[in-house]
Amino acid sequence: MKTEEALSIARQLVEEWEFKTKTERPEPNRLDVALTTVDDLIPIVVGLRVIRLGYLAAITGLDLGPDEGDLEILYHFCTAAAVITLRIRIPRQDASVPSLTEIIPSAEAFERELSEMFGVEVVGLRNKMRLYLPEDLPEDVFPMRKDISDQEISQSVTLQEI
Amino acid sequence: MKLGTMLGDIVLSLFSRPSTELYPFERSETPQRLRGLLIWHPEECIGCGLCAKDCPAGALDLIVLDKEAKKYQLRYNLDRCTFCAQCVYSCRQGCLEMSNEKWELAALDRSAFEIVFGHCLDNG
Amino acid sequence: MSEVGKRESFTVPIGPQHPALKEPEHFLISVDGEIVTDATVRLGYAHRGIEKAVESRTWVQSLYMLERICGICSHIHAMAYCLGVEQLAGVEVPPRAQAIRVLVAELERIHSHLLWFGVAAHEAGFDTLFMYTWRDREKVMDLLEGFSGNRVNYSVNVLGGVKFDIDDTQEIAIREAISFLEERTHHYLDVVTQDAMFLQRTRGIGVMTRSQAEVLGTVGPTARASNVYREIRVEAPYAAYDKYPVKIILDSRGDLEARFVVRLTELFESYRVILEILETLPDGDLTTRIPRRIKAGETVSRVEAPRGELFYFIKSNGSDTPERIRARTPTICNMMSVVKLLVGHQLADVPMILAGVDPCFSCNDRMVVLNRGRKMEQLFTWEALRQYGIDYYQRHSA
Amino acid sequence: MESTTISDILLSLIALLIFPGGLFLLFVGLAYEWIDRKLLARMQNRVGPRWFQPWADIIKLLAKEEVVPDAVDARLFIGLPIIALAGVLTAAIYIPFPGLPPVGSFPGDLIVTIFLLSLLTICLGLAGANTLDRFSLMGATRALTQLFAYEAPFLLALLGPAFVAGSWEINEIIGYTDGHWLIITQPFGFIVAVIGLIGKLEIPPLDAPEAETEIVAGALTEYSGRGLALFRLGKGVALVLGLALIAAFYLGGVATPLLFLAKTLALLLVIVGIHALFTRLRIDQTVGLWWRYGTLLVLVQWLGIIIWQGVMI
Repeated sequence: MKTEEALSIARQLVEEWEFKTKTERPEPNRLDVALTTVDDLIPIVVGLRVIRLGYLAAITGLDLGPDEGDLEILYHFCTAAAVITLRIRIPRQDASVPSLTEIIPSAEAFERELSEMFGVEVVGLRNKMRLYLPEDLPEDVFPMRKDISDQEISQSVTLQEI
Repeated sequence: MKLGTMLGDIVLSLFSRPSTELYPFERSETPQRLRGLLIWHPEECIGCGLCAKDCPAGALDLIVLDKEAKKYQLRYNLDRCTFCAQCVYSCRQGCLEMSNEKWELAALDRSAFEIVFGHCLDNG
Repeated sequence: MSEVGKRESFTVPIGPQHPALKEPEHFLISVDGEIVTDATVRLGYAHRGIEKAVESRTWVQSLYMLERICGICSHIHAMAYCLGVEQLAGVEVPPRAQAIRVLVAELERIHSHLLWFGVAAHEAGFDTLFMYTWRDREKVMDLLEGFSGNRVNYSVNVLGGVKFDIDDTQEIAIREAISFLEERTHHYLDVVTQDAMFLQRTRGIGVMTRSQAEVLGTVGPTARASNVYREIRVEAPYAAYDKYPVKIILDSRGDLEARFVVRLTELFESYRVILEILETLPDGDLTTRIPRRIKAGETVSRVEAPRGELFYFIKSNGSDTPERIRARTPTICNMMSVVKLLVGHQLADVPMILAGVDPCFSCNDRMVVLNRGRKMEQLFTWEALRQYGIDYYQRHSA
Repeated sequence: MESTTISDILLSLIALLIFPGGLFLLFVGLAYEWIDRKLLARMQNRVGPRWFQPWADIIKLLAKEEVVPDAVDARLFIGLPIIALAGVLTAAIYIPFPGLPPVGSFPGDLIVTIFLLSLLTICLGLAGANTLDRFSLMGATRALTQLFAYEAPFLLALLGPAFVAGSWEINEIIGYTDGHWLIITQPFGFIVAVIGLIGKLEIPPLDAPEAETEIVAGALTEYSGRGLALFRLGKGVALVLGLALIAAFYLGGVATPLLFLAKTLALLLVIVGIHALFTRLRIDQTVGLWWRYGTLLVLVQWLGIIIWQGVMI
């Protein structure tokens, strides 16, 4: 499936089923689909999987800064040269997203990393084991958030007695 | 399905010189562009400090002794340097280069790693 | 082995320090006798927080930070980053620089595949093949050292182009090395597909069907060995790959032998592309000016690393430090798929299957599961284990 | 029995401890281990270790601290390496390894020697099973399974020449094989003996019990310092004795010490060649293959001898 064809099908899918979204083309080979509500995510992903459009290449977490107050999660689906990105904005406090592992098993690694780095609660993720961060980093420290500096992260690690 | 496909190699190398060498007793010569110890030619330096600014490892810092007489001093922390040659590329006056002879830079104490180029101490 | 009753099954910790694995990762393999019943992986031992550190460095400095994510494929990380930032800044890189970047990327693919091939042969216990492949790999390392001045982190890339140029002495050295390597690769391909003892350890082992590969999200040669049509250089050509097209190598068997064959055949592609570049190297300067502050915006840069698709998401806020850089390495995808693949195989095959995926780790982590007194399993973190060791010696030496 | 004078005791003491016995044997064992590693290196186009490397290893290991892990029977942990080395050293008494006739001999000492040689592997297996560490448990099970698979064919292969020579005493067998090159008349027996030796000593490609990339060092994972040194010495001595036994039986007996040395070195070259040429096989492959083909080969060999004997008499 060529790039242009993939992008047009994706745009069609999103607009036809009136998902509450806003699509735009920042670059020739990219289609950004901004979702306004979180519960649109699963239907769109199922829609993409049903027509076998692209594979989940990565999940990126963005912290838009303490003043902006939101986190943004990007789901990148790629096929040929096309990159379809689903964007969701969620509040910083008790941020949570549904897990895709039922539909796409390979999302487990990305979601585990997202939850430990940004503190996003991934609902329905079975294996909540930490992927990268060591045990002795406290639970409430999320390193990739903007409001914590490198020094604070290293100071937060305390030597646990065995 | 063959058995012992590496037989040719084995017999051949039994009677030929091994390709490994007994370093440090034997040494193969180093290529021309090898990035070893940093060398600074103070004459052309205009003290812009781009090299120190761009160094990813923070191994360089430039001290201006006095502006008009163009007297500067470059402090080079050898143990922090990753030999990426970004400083050589950033310096528009071309007064930095990396030697290809001095690459055995291990030392017993850390003081050997603080090299101060420039006027009061000529570099090692 | 249809023993009835509770067999003594225990967890064999492979890693994080283990002769089979050249880099730290930790597999918890539950074994029943010699058969693997369950496997999970714990990464993070070499996690240096590069994505966080990059946010407090300038665009130039973070290039060298990202280059050190992976020791074997440092050039491809730098190239992906540079292509992304140049796309953001809207800068046109001269064709000669793009061609040199592709040439060094292919040289890196050769040295990476030969390295993997040697290590996989060592996992199988075929040390002679390991010694010979790594001897031949030295030819490529010498080329890279001669060309850039460093064997591993060659740092050829710079924002807006490349630092080093190819002159005739380099060209002659490259041609000579390529002809030698081509002949050796034919020999290794023959060994991998003919040697009876080696085939005992690779044919029909760790089979992954095409649908399994897609569902588990494998990328790169491992996926292509299971007939998955996924190759960024072919589907989404970047840098100079549109002028020097590459043919995709597929294999339908999906077992370990197929993974060996796919990677070795890919070497022939690399040799062809390198010779083609040497013939028609466009002249022109090596770099173009690029502003220190990159325009605000986001971009995605995808490249084909030796182990599979490398995905870069770069966001800039207009200042001279990046806002967010997300580097998703190919090994994380392959690692998740191989862990699910281990179940049902023999423990003796585990290192081979793990090596078959060519795990290039600079990912991760530390956990020891000690089976104390065969009943209770206790979790030690790194500090706890070190502390335990210190106390033990004090108690015993006092 | 003539009176055993002091000089007899002294002589046998020297024979036991100094010349063909203890120290000299350990020295030759390490020398053969060095030749083995150097040959392998040269076959792999490498320079290889310097001449004193095995001695340096052993001295370093002896100097290192012996760590006895907690959940282990300490007496057994320390005792097993000693028994292993002692077993192998006593086997040396009956084997003409430096080209001289064996020091002692009694009817039926062939069986005792082969048992003493396999005592090393049994001690290795017990040492592995003695600890809690998973790797050594795996190593122990593999070592013992491989021992059973390779013990019987190796014994039968060595009994071939004994059968032809008409006695089970090594000294007499050597007398018989002096003229005859049994490798020609009993080729299968020779092949089975060589592969059996590789299996017994866990030399690659049959080194599944201590497969470095799977189970670290197999049964020896917990050993360090003196225990490891004794096991390494035992392996080296067993290599020498195994080579001497096969060379004496199949390659035309013990002519002169120099010629015998050449024969054992030629045999070592063959074994190192096999080591360099093949991939390590999984434990189930090595045991499975050997039970079928190895035993079959040696039985066919025996059939040949019986028929040949029957025809002759």
